Amino acid sequence: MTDAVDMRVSIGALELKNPVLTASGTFGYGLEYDDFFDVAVLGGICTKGLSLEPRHGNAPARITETSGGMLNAIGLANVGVEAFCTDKLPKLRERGVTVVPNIFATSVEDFVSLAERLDGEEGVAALELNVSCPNVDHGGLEFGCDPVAAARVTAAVRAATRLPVWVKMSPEAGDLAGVARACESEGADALTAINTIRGLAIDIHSHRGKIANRTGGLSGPALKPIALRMVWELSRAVKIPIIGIGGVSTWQDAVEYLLAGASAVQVGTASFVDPRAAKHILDGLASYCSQRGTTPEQLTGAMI
Amino acid sequence: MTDAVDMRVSIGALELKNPVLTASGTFGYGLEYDDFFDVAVLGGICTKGLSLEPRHGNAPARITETSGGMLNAIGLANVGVEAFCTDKLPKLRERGVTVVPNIFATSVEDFVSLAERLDGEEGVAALELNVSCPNVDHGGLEFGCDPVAAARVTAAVRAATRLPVWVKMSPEAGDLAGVARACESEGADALTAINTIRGLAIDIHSHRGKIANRTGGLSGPALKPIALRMVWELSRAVKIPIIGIGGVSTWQDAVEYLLAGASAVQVGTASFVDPRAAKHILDGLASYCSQRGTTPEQLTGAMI
Amino acid sequence: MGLTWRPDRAYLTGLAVAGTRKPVSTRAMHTLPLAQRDDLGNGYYVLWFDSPAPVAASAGQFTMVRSAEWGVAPLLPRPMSLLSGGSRPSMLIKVVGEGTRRMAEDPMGQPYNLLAPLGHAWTPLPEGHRPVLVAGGVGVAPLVYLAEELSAAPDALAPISLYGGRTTRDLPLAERLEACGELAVTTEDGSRGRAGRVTLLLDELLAKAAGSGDKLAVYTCGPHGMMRAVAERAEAAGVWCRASLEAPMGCGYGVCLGCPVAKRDGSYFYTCVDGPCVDAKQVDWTKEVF
Amino acid sequence: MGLTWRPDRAYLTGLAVAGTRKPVSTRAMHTLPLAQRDDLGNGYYVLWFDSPAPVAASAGQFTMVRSAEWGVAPLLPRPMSLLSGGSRPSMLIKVVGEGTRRMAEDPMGQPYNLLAPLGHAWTPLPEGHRPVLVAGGVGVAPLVYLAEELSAAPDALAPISLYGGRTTRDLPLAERLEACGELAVTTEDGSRGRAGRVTLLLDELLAKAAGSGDKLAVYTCGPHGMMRAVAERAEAAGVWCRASLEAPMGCGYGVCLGCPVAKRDGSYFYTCVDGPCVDAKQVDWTKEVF
Ligand SMILES: Cc1cc2nc3c(=O)[nH]c(=O)nc-3n(C[C@H](O)[C@H](O)[C@H](O)COP(=O)(O)OP(=O)(O)OC[C@H]3O[C@@H](n4cnc5c(N)ncnc54)[C@H](O)[C@@H]3O)c2cc1C
Ligand SMILES: Cc1cc2nc3c(=O)[nH]c(=O)nc-3n(C[C@H](O)[C@H](O)[C@H](O)COP(=O)(O)OP(=O)(O)OC[C@H]3O[C@@H](n4cnc5c(N)ncnc54)[C@H](O)[C@@H]3O)c2cc1C
Ligand SMILES: Cc1cc2nc3c(=O)[nH]c(=O)nc-3n(C[C@H](O)[C@H](O)[C@H](O)COP(=O)(O)O)c2cc1C
Ligand SMILES: Cc1cc2nc3c(=O)[nH]c(=O)nc-3n(C[C@H](O)[C@H](O)[C@H](O)COP(=O)(O)O)c2cc1C
Ligand code: FES
Ligand code: FES
Repeated sequence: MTDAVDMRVSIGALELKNPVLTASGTFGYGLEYDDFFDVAVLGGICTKGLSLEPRHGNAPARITETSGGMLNAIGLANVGVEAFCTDKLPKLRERGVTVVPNIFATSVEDFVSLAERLDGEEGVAALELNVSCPNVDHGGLEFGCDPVAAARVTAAVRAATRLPVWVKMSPEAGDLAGVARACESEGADALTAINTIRGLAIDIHSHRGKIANRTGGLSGPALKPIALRMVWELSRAVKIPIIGIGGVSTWQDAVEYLLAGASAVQVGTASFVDPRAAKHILDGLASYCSQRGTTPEQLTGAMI
Repeated sequence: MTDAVDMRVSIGALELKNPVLTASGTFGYGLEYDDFFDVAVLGGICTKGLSLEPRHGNAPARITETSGGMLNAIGLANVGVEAFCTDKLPKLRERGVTVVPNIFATSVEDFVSLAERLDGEEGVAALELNVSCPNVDHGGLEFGCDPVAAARVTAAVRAATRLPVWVKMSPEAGDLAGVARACESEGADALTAINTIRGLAIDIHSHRGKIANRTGGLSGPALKPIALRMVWELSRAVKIPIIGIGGVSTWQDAVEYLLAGASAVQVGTASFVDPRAAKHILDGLASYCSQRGTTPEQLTGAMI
Repeated sequence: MGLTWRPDRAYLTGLAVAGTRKPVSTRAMHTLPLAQRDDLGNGYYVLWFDSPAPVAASAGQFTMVRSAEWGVAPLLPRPMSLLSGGSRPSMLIKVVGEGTRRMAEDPMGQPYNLLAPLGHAWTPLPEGHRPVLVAGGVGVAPLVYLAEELSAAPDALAPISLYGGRTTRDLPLAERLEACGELAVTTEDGSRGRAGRVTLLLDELLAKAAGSGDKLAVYTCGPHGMMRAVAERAEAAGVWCRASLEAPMGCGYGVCLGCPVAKRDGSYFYTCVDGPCVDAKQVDWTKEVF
Repeated sequence: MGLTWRPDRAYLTGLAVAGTRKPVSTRAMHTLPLAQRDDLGNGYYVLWFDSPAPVAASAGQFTMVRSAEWGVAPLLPRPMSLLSGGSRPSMLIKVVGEGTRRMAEDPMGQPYNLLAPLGHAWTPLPEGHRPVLVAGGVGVAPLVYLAEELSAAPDALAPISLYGGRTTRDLPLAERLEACGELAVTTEDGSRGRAGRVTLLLDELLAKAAGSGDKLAVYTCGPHGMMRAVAERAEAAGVWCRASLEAPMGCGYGVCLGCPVAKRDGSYFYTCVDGPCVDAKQVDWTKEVF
């Protein structure tokens, strides 16, 4: 089925095998799936958010379930960019995986250092700037919710790397279109949207937050309508491609995102429900395209 | 059970029988429930949003279901404030219902006229200003998302009525705390939070939006974690009482809202699932309070 | 199975005050175990419930139905026409999505919440009129109920039922219509009855009635396009016509305002409280429902 | 039913390379019909599945389990210790919320997705050590599996099981532990066995072993507080101890990072991939799990 249709999509100058990627923080480093499926068949994977130094992350509990979704406050636990380049990237390269490191820093300078470090590595397809993590004290929302700050990070990273730069939008920006245009004008190659929206859940027995950080980012199907609306708004606010994220769990969801204006999608929480989720979505999308005689690129923005 | 505990709560100078109200637009005019339960037992009801003139509302489809929630773009269909005062209010008065008209206008002047019209009526407990409707072209989000505009409406209505003024917050305000403080300083007696967040759903067969307006407001359990977080934030940003709204479907949800800092809650979409929902939530909350030997007022803000 | 039109039979009269709408009966939430499910093939099922407190319904009324066991998804109750009321309420469902899928699969005994009866029943048959029931697919349910009500009524005149489906497998409950009077069917693929659409039969019937001077009363329920065609033909022929509307519903009892259907006067019917059974002439059929 | 300690029986040796952890076996998503459900009372059930492809599990491993029929809520699969593997995988569940409620009520035959086997099994018994299984409530499952594995092993030495519950109704599967060796139980209300907590029995056993010079290997699974008490006593007595951790889990296979348990070195175990069975000494028991 997959072969019958041209599933390739262009994200700016970068061509992806197909429009189904996996979302940062929900797919580890892409090396955890050998028992489940060949990750190289995907359009790409976004790694867990990488920082310059390794991070242990927040104290537990870090996750809790909500109606049709979940909250997380992982706190960007990650192995650090060095260990990623040494231990993870070579194996991903070997497997032929399209790798998009998601990077996170608390200062513009550190974003630049991360970009420079990864720029030197073979097998990196693009960089995704996480300027929208809601679960850290610094470097999260203050970059992603403010057009000026977002533009500053984008411009600095743009200057520091020849790699395509994707900026991950925060749904909590009051002026989402403004942030998006600021990033576009500073040279972002694509926007990924959206990160989680902060939520809260309280244990009524203990009177404590269900996660230690109290607030955590909402992800999963519950989030989908909001994310889809934002992708639609963004696709009308900027000319660069949008990669849609938020509750994508079925191939039908992927089609909706394409119709709303996304050029590709990322599968997040659905991979927790079934590690093969991204593969199933890809297969379903391919057979839908083949049955309808269309391509993902033709679906993009085709909502009437 | 209900009698064993003092369920009364104060919303500023206004005392309510208990902290369980119903949310605007999800409970009609409160007269549709005679077959189901005695609405007078509730803390109060917020009416469907009233405008100066009757409104037919948006073209269909107006609603669609999403994962754990629903989107609506009713377009503020309502009988108009005159018909409300003539046909609905006398009956509500007769039944002993605590009535909070929810009012909506596209200009500050019209908000004032609505407030003046209702100020003259007996049996109105407070006014709820809907400056946060996402489903109309004018008068919705531009008031509720901008501190200056929200403050202007609040101040004008405050001056026009002796009734308590509740301002209904939009979750789409980038600076929620700023809007809240602006309303507080202009004399709002309470804040109700939150209205719906705009979402989108697309029919993948027809490629059209599932509702005619394309975007619609997300409500229901899916929204709860976000709304709860905002109530918590608001309760720390202002001193006036907060009335929590968003996905309240069980008494446990009501407890969560109180713990997060709400003084009362409004039950919305849950009334569609079961018209007796608000009553069930009230009963459950009362027996929880009685079992724990606590009162709603003691629960307010008790999250550790 | 050509249509036989028997002008010799007496017209049914006096079922109720002719032409006026029945008052809305007391609605209640009935929590009832799923008692029986008949599989009619092709995704059609009849669900039966045991109701200690009788559901005081009339044909044309509906229920909002869901099971608390569903948790938060599917969230909203689903509107379903009642196929019968009383102590054994039932409904005909067609599996189209998650809610109806669950109804088709939930185990016997699982408790369901039925808010019922809701909405306006069919307007009683006007005096001196012959009932003609025009059904499409799952829209047959309120018409079967009506046919059986008419059959049970004293001096009942058998209705003429015209029933269209895509294939022979899309004509659930046809035999129950047949048991109440005459039945003629169409299928788009010609697998049963006449090939084509049900309006084909209606056209013939209207033509005959025009010739004979017989007064018809058309009741219709089915897809919007079908009802539109039926309503237009009835109107053109000056024939009394009632339609049972369909719209997505949030609440079913008039508070969400989610179920408008455009009226000719520029305002809206709210399907749940102004309908579902309405005077077809008042509907603006040119507007899409949803 | 006082504890009988039989120092005359030979110690089990050679079950596997003593003290080293078994390699993680190949994990797969098994979609299996719910084949049988045993109601053990008080909200405890054993669920059985039929698996054409055997689940190559060892005691201590777990599965992430949910049914696709649940739709989007409950959303995440639930971690459950395997009670057995092979072609008839099973688990012991205690109803505490929506997910376990569904597991207790879903009809037989309903397909479930089991991602299994996951995580590290129990470290094999170190040479010359006597296995002591300390279980609390539903934590008994991986210990029953272990007890049965030990029983089935050649030259197996019967484990001593210490099992505590709130009441006699909170000791599911006690008889399966008993069938594998010695069992002593405690209940908080004294309704069965000794009144009090299970650590009472452990204290006695540790004291005896200290006197006799016998080497014990403690395996424990139960509520955090209980495991903490067990681990502290074992450490104080210089006794080998393994614990099976519990944490909320998103994925079960190491990608969400939602399941940390604090380690003494200041970093975290990720329960799903570093555990659930870990060296109790490495855990920072003073930190709350969740
Ligand atoms: C007054 C009334 C009476 C009805 N009587 C019957 C009946 O007797 N038997 C029966 O099978 N169905 C009946 N319906 C339609 C039934 O309500 C829908 O098929 C059902 O809600 C679909 O639910 P779902 O979860 O299976 O599908 P969803 O996943 O909700 O939707 C699946 C598809 O059905 C469409 N749909 C959703 N809601 C409705 C709706 N209210 N009406 C029509 N299409 C809808 C959606 O647009 C979508 O294409 C009636 C509807 C109304 C308003
Ligand atoms: C490795 C591992 C093995 C387990 N083995 C078993 C087993 O064999 N049998 C069994 O009955 N349970 C076991 N559990 C616990 C089981 O996963 C939870 O009881 C279950 O997820 C609750 O789901 P729910 O939807 O019923 O409740 P929810 O509504 O999700 O939660 C209800 C209550 O359970 C608590 N809870 C939620 N998730 C967990 C969790 N992962 N661990 C502990 N408490 C939780 C919540 O805080 C809440 O208080 C195990 C957990 C882990 C991590
Ligand atoms: C457990 C978890 C961890 C996440 N970590 C990151 C991260 O490190 N960097 C990032 O940009 N986004 C992170 N996200 C956000 C996701 O990439 C994605 O934007 C979000 O989950 C919405 O998609 P979904 O609904 O498909 O999960 C994380 C999400 C989850 C659930
Ligand atoms: C169908 C519908 C109509 C609504 N109409 C109004 C309205 O007229 N005025 C208003 O302030 N809020 C309106 N709301 C928002 C609700 O009052 C409430 O803020 C929102 O639904 C969140 O609560 P819930 O999740 O409990 O439904 C409406 C919501 C729904 C679902
Ligand atoms: S369905 Fe809610 S008003 Fe008709
Ligand atoms: S449960 Fe996801 S990392 Fe352990």
